Amino acid sequence: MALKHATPMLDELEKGPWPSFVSDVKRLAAKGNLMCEDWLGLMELSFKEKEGHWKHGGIVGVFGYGGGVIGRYCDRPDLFPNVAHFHTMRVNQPASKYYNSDVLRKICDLWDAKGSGLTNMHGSTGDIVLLGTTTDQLEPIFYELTHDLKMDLGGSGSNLRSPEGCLGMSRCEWACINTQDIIYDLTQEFQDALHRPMFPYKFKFKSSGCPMDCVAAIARADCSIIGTWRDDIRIDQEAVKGYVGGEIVPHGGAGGPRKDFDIKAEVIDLCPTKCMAFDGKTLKIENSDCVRCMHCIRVMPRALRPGVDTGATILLGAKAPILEGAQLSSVVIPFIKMESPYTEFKEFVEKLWDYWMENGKNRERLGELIQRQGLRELLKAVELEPDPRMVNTPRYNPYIFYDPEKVPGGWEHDATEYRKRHQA
Amino acid sequence: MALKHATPMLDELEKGPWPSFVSDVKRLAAKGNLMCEDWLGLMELSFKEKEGHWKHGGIVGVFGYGGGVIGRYCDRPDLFPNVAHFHTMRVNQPASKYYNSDVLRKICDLWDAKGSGLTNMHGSTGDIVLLGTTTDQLEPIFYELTHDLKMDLGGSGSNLRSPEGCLGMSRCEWACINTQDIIYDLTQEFQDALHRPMFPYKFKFKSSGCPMDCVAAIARADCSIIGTWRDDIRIDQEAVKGYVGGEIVPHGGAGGPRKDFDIKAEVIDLCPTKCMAFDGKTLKIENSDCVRCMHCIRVMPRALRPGVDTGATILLGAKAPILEGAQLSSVVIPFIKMESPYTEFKEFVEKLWDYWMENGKNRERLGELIQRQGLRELLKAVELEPDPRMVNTPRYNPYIFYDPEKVPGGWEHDATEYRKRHQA
Amino acid sequence: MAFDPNNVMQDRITDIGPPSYDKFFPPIIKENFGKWKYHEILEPGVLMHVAESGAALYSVRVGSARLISTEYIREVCAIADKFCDGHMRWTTRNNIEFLVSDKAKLAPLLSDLRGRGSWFPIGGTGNSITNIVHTQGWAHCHTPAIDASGVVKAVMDELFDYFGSHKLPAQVRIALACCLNMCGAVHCSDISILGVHRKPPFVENERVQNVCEIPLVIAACPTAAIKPKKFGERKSVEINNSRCMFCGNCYTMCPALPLADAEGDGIALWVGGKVSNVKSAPMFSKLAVPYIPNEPPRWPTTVQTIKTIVEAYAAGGRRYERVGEWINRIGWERFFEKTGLEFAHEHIDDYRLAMTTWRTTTQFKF
Amino acid sequence: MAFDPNNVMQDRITDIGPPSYDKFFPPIIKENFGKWKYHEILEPGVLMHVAESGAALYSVRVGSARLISTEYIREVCAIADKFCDGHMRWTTRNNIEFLVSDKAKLAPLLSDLRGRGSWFPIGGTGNSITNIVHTQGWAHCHTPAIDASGVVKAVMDELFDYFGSHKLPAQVRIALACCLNMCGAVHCSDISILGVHRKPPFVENERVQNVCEIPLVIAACPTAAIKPKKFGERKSVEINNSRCMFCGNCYTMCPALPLADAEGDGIALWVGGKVSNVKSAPMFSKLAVPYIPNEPPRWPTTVQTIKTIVEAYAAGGRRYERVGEWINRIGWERFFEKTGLEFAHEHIDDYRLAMTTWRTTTQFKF
Ligand code: SRM
Ligand code: SRM
Ligand code: SRM
Ligand code: SRM
Ligand code: SF4
Ligand code: SF4
Ligand code: SF4
Ligand code: SF4
Ligand code: SF4
Ligand code: SF4
Ligand code: SF4
Ligand code: SF4
Repeated sequence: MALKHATPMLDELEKGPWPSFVSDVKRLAAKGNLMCEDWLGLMELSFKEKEGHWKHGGIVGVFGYGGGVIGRYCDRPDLFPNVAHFHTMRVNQPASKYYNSDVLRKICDLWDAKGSGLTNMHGSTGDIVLLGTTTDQLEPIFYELTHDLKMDLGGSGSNLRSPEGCLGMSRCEWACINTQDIIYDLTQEFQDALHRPMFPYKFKFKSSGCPMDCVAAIARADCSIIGTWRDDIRIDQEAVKGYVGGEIVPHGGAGGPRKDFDIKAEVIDLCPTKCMAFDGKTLKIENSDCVRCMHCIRVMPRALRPGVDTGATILLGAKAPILEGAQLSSVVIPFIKMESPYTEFKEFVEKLWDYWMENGKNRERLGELIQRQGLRELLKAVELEPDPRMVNTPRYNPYIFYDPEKVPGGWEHDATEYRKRHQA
Repeated sequence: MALKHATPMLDELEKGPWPSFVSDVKRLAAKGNLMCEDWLGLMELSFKEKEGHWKHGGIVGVFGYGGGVIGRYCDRPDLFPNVAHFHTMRVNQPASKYYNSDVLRKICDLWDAKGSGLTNMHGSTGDIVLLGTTTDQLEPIFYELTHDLKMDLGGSGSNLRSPEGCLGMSRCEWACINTQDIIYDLTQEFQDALHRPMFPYKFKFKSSGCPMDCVAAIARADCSIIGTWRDDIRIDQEAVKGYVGGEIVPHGGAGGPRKDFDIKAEVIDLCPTKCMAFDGKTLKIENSDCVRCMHCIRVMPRALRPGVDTGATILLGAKAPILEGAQLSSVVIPFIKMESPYTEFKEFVEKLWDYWMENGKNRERLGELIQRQGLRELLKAVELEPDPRMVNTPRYNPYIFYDPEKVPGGWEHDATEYRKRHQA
Repeated sequence: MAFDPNNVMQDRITDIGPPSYDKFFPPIIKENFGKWKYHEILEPGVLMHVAESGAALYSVRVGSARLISTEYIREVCAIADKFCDGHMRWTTRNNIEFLVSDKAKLAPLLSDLRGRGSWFPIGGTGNSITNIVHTQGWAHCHTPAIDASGVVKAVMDELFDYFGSHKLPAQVRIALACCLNMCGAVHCSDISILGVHRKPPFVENERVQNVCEIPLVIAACPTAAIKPKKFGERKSVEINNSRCMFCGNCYTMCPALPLADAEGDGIALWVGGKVSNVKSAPMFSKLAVPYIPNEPPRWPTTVQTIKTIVEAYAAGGRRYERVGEWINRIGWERFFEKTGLEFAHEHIDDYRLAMTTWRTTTQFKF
Repeated sequence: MAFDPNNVMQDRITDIGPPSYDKFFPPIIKENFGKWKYHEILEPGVLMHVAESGAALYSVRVGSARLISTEYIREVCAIADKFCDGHMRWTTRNNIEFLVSDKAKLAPLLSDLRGRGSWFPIGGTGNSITNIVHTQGWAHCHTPAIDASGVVKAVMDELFDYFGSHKLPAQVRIALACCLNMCGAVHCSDISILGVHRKPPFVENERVQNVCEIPLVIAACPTAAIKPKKFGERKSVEINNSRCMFCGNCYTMCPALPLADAEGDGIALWVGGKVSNVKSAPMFSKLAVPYIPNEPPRWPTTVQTIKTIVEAYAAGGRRYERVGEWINRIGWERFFEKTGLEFAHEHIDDYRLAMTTWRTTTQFKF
């Protein structure tokens, strides 16, 4: 069936071995999906003109929620009336995105009926992104979502955003914390913040089960919860021998099925703190020098495992560049036990948000507030003591704001006495 | 002979094995030097009160010069009349401070007669610092200095400051440039800038003969001239064997007369770029990877020497913290030949100063101007092309000020055409 | 009860949050949760995780366009039903993983997937180039300087061989964002593709007062380039073009300040970022190429430049060495040499922390 | 012609600059200039430099107080005359070097020096603690928060053993500056002693207008803490105390803003800086101890704290490892542990580049 709009440029993207979104959307359009047809036409126009054709959102949403829907209108409704309105709905994913075909088919049914049939699996934050519907469909979709799918919308705007974690204990031997439960629990606990704007700006939680950080929490989450341990790396010396003897493939096969493993070059010498030694028989780790970088563990997963006294490092403030430049998260709690119901952590979060809500300017991310006011103010607000683990290096400028409380007489001088000692 | 003021606190500093300035000054005071007597009394008072007793300078100097003298008045002339005026004269040192007893005795004679007899050998910038005289003595001292000693004042104020270098070729086998001649030549060439304020703020040249930087140029000079080479490190394989065989003391004896030299642990493994190899017989260096850090050379000075195609790296902008924070100098010319009369370098300096004088604010150091306007402006002004050697890393923020000249249409949009393509 | 448009509050359910994470787990995961012992990548795209119990789970990872239709999802479901009792998941980088509990179904699944044309490329594990994390582009956003899905498709086509193999020194993570908002980990990727504008916004003075909150617009500008200005009787704003670095943040606040432009917009490439804490600490990506024109439909210059970078890395990187670690070892001067890329003024930082990036040592390579 | 106070322009000589660098060279240096081949430190304080010609120069380095009298210089001259044909030099760190061309005079010189009490300690070479670069303090400056020479004397007395020996892992460079102007390489020293104020200046409103240029005062403040303010009829300034970080720059511009205070002032200690490009790049010194009270005449707390740091380094540093390299290897958490120093709010940077110092990785030691 010929589609409504010719798409000679897009068609170029049907070539090549990688899955083609163009072929995919055309397939759906060919089934009579009018939104897909016009969306293809609009994309073709953008490709031709090298400019996008979507306008700002405007406030659309479902009743009682201040987030979860991104309004979107096309700037050429004259040419593409079926995508004149093309709002996105963010559906909060189950933590780390396990599905069965049953629930996914239900989503498809819903979206074929009431939306464009286009999705992102998944959005960068983690949501199931349903791309393109009209304002009048929002409430019906929401109803079906909550009633039939038992699902809810995700975050947008100055809300808590849908938290996400790595798959953690569900399939990974390195998970030091139950990322999935943490994410689920926080999401449930803070439903109100997720649906109703109460913050100066957006706020994101992400949790990775270990320092590999497979959900990129340290780069993308205002609050990054990263699993770690504080006892010793567990060593299976027999398995070490297996690796050294070429019986076990190194690096879990990530470098292919090779047999030339060199424990010195690949492990001992690459340990960032050089705290390992191998005498040909026994592998030794000076654990007090280990920074838990996971390198040795990932190279010899059958021989080495994280310790058993596990918990998380909490880091704050990651964000994209706007306004004050991109930030990675910074350590504020070197170690915290993370066990359900996460009471200590939640108390920390409440203090953190209070501080941010009280001091943050409009559209000021937590990381920017910390930048502006200094880590000291944050630590005071959340009642944490300074720790060298919070910095790569202590300050190197002498611009110290000494606390007047520690100075005899505080900020005051006795001017008269001074001038008795010193003639002007 | 009892001195005028009791100095019980200062007297504590006569104890201990390090030379005591107190004993030294007392010795001179005891010979009837009144300024020394009162200076000791004033110091004692400062020790007692834990506050200094000198006031700001006021403008004092010798006729026709705008620098070289630091005015200083005591804030207790009632108690210490002989140091009521106590100005410093900065005498420009011969580059790297070689003297003979003849000239030093002349300086002593002059200073005993017309000043306090106290000196700093030397000031942090490099000058001979004559500490403490009165306003009426300034001209007579200057006269004697120029006529009898053939010496001149050094810099102060918004002037070029007395340049200084390491001892370079006079006694060091590693000098890649003639630091002493460079410093002498620049000092002579720019006498006017040294004596007459023409800059927004102070300006310092320092030159080290090699990357050891024994004059700390990279930390303290607005313009740091540091010797280097761009060919290969010279290797004497026989001497390498001498070191390995324990016949030559490693590190030039800097670690004591030890015999346990381990070329692998001490040289090969510590080379920052790991570009060295030793097979038990021959030492090899992959010179294209060498960053000329001098480590291997300093450990085996009889085996290794810098190359012979020598010149300098020019770095700009070092300074102390006030206002915008301390800076180290940054590379702007990775390599320049430095041969008398240094024409190319001097042309660079003229362009540099023009740029700074035109754009620098009052009391803005060169490094701060570069910070404020960006390296790009500086490079344009001094007509240098960007080079990756100027940065440790390219930018990581996306805040790029694209040059409008490279954009079709520059900064302009065709608003009407835009709105034809995009409905508002 | 069905939805009643006239009574949206009836039976309303809110704040239930997402389904619990374990709701859709296959039984093997339920049973071995938190008790995995080790894993092995059997071949590119095929992971085996072994539990302390001895149970083994096989995950087959396939690439996906991320921008996918319900048609596509239904196909995925059908495959999952056939081989995985309906179980599957998506990864944090938008790949799909078919979760096989029964080893006997592994080989049939692989051959089934291979039989479905290019829809389900197998790979993305280990030392590969996995899926490109990306954003909306012209598909759905209002601020993009480039398309997202189109660029990703073109790049992945070219790098396809690296997706299904383990031949790189380490994993290479590519990300794309269509504007400086960087909806992804673009600022910390081995290779980042970033949409950039190069013309300051123009001010539609007639509209500003109607559609924008002027104080918010002014506050939105990172470089304080925007000032209030009267335009006749109307309130508007003025932009100091020479302070503008084209971030588009003001446009997000105010539709009357468009900045998109066919010739102005394009792509900047960044390299050497990472997220993991393995060996070295997380790092930002740094500028490699300041500007490449927008070249739809297949962005050939961008694609070739990325290829060049990947191949220089593949040739020069040492085992376990991420792109950024490779560059740190050889030095940026060598990176530009080996890739043939030009080093220009744009590479030298001139924003707030610029001085921390300058070379304050004589250590460098000629 | 003698100086005529009534006619200062008579015979005036200006702009002759310093004597040429080679004017006072001993003959052996003139002959072998630029032709030195290698050196060896024969014992602490005694350098031998051998030229390509085979000629050898012996330099004997002695410590000096830097603040020295003409008496002392005359004694130095006498020694130089006796053993060095009158030749000597000063180093860039204020040590004196006696230049011996005739090896036979070396031993007599050393024993002569040792016979002169504590005036001429021999050492400062190699892996020692050489002379402390320092500034004026209460001896001559108007902004100091501490004395200079007194502190230096007390510290060197305590570290004396390290001056005349080579027993440290590498050289240790100590510097002192009496205020934040840092007249020295204090910002890049292994150990730095810095005079700090802790009270904001007080404003002598009566005087400001007479003795200060108000715009210059305002511009002088790095943190923009100073604003103009009327005091009755008089122009003056106001200081926002909570923005003040006590740098004293305003006081330098304006004597009517004193900030020195016996109880407010004191010492901050910094560690881990370096200047040389050997192995690692030059580094800034970082805060170790935010404040130690001023304790004249012998500053015992400062002295003991420095001793503690030096001994921790001496015990833990590896050969060739500078203090900063040692700390980078073991980590700051261990530095504070091993020295027993307290880590406090002041250690966490909160100035302009602060965020570049935070720990953005999970890598640290428990
Ligand atoms: C849909 C999504 C991109 C995608 O294709 O996946 C997205 C799309 C938008 N983002 Fe984003 N962001 C998305 C994840 C992110 C992420 C990644 C993450 O969450 O891990 C980031 C970087 C991390 C961070 O939060 O800093 C991100 C940083 C931004 C920013 C810059 C924020 C900053 O502080 O610098 C903006 C600008 C803004 O808020 O005005 C923004 C704004 C937007 C807006 C709402 C455009 C705007 O300016 O109003 C985009 C709507 C596009 C549309 O029409 O669909 N988006 N945005 C992602 C959300 C899907 C989901 O819910 O799963
Ligand atoms: C005498 C000397 C210290 C010493 O005991 O050796 C000195 C003493 C003063 N310096 Fe300095 N500086 C001296 C070398 C330095 C150095 C080191 C160097 O030149 O290598 C520096 C750090 C490098 C630099 O230039 O940044 C230095 C950075 C400063 C600063 C901060 C400048 C900045 O940009 O941050 C000031 C403040 C000012 O200029 O107002 C300053 C100001 C002063 C003043 C003039 C005080 C003032 O604020 O007006 C001091 C006069 C003291 C006196 O009464 O004798 N002095 N000053 C040094 C000059 C002697 C000589 O000529 O040899
Ligand atoms: C499935 C997934 C987690 C999830 O919740 O979905 C995952 C799963 C695993 N990761 Fe990951 N990582 C996943 C995203 C990430 C990310 C996040 C990202 O790319 O956005 C990172 C950080 C990337 C970065 O540093 O820029 C990440 C950095 C690692 C590393 C560190 C590698 C390194 O050299 O830095 C390892 C260890 C290794 O592979 O050597 C690792 C190892 C693993 C292991 C081996 C863990 C395990 O024992 O099962 C898993 C299989 C790896 C493989 O594919 O070869 N995973 N991993 C994600 C798959 C993404 C994909 O589809 O390609
Ligand atoms: C005499 C002097 C130069 C001058 O023009 O006066 C000098 C002379 C030598 N230096 Fe230096 N350096 C001198 C100040 C410096 C400085 C500047 C400073 O301290 O302010 C530095 C940079 C300090 C820093 O990095 O913080 C300096 C860093 C070096 C190094 C690098 C050591 C390192 O581990 O970083 C070497 C090589 C070595 O010793 O291994 C070196 C090596 C040398 C050699 C061996 C060069 C040679 O072949 O003759 C000389 C004898 C060294 C010795 O004393 O053991 N010189 N040297 C200075 C003596 C100062 C003093 O009295 O103690
Ligand atoms: S972050 Fe760690 S625990 Fe989570 S999936 Fe990655 S490797 Fe496993
Ligand atoms: S986890 Fe990292 S730091 Fe610790 S022993 Fe292994 S390689 Fe070394
Ligand atoms: S800087 Fe180099 S050339 Fe100069 S004295 Fe030091 S080691 Fe010798
Ligand atoms: S000078 Fe430094 S970088 Fe060059 S070979 Fe020697 S140790 Fe290596
Ligand atoms: S990166 Fe920019 S253009 Fe792309 S989706 Fe995010 S906000 Fe929109
Ligand atoms: S595009 Fe960005 S920098 Fe330019 S005016 Fe708008 S907000 Fe400011
Ligand atoms: S450091 Fe400060 S107090 Fe000391 S001499 Fe320099 S300007 Fe004066
Ligand atoms: S002391 Fe420094 S920070 Fe404080 S007011 Fe004066 S100039 Fe400003």
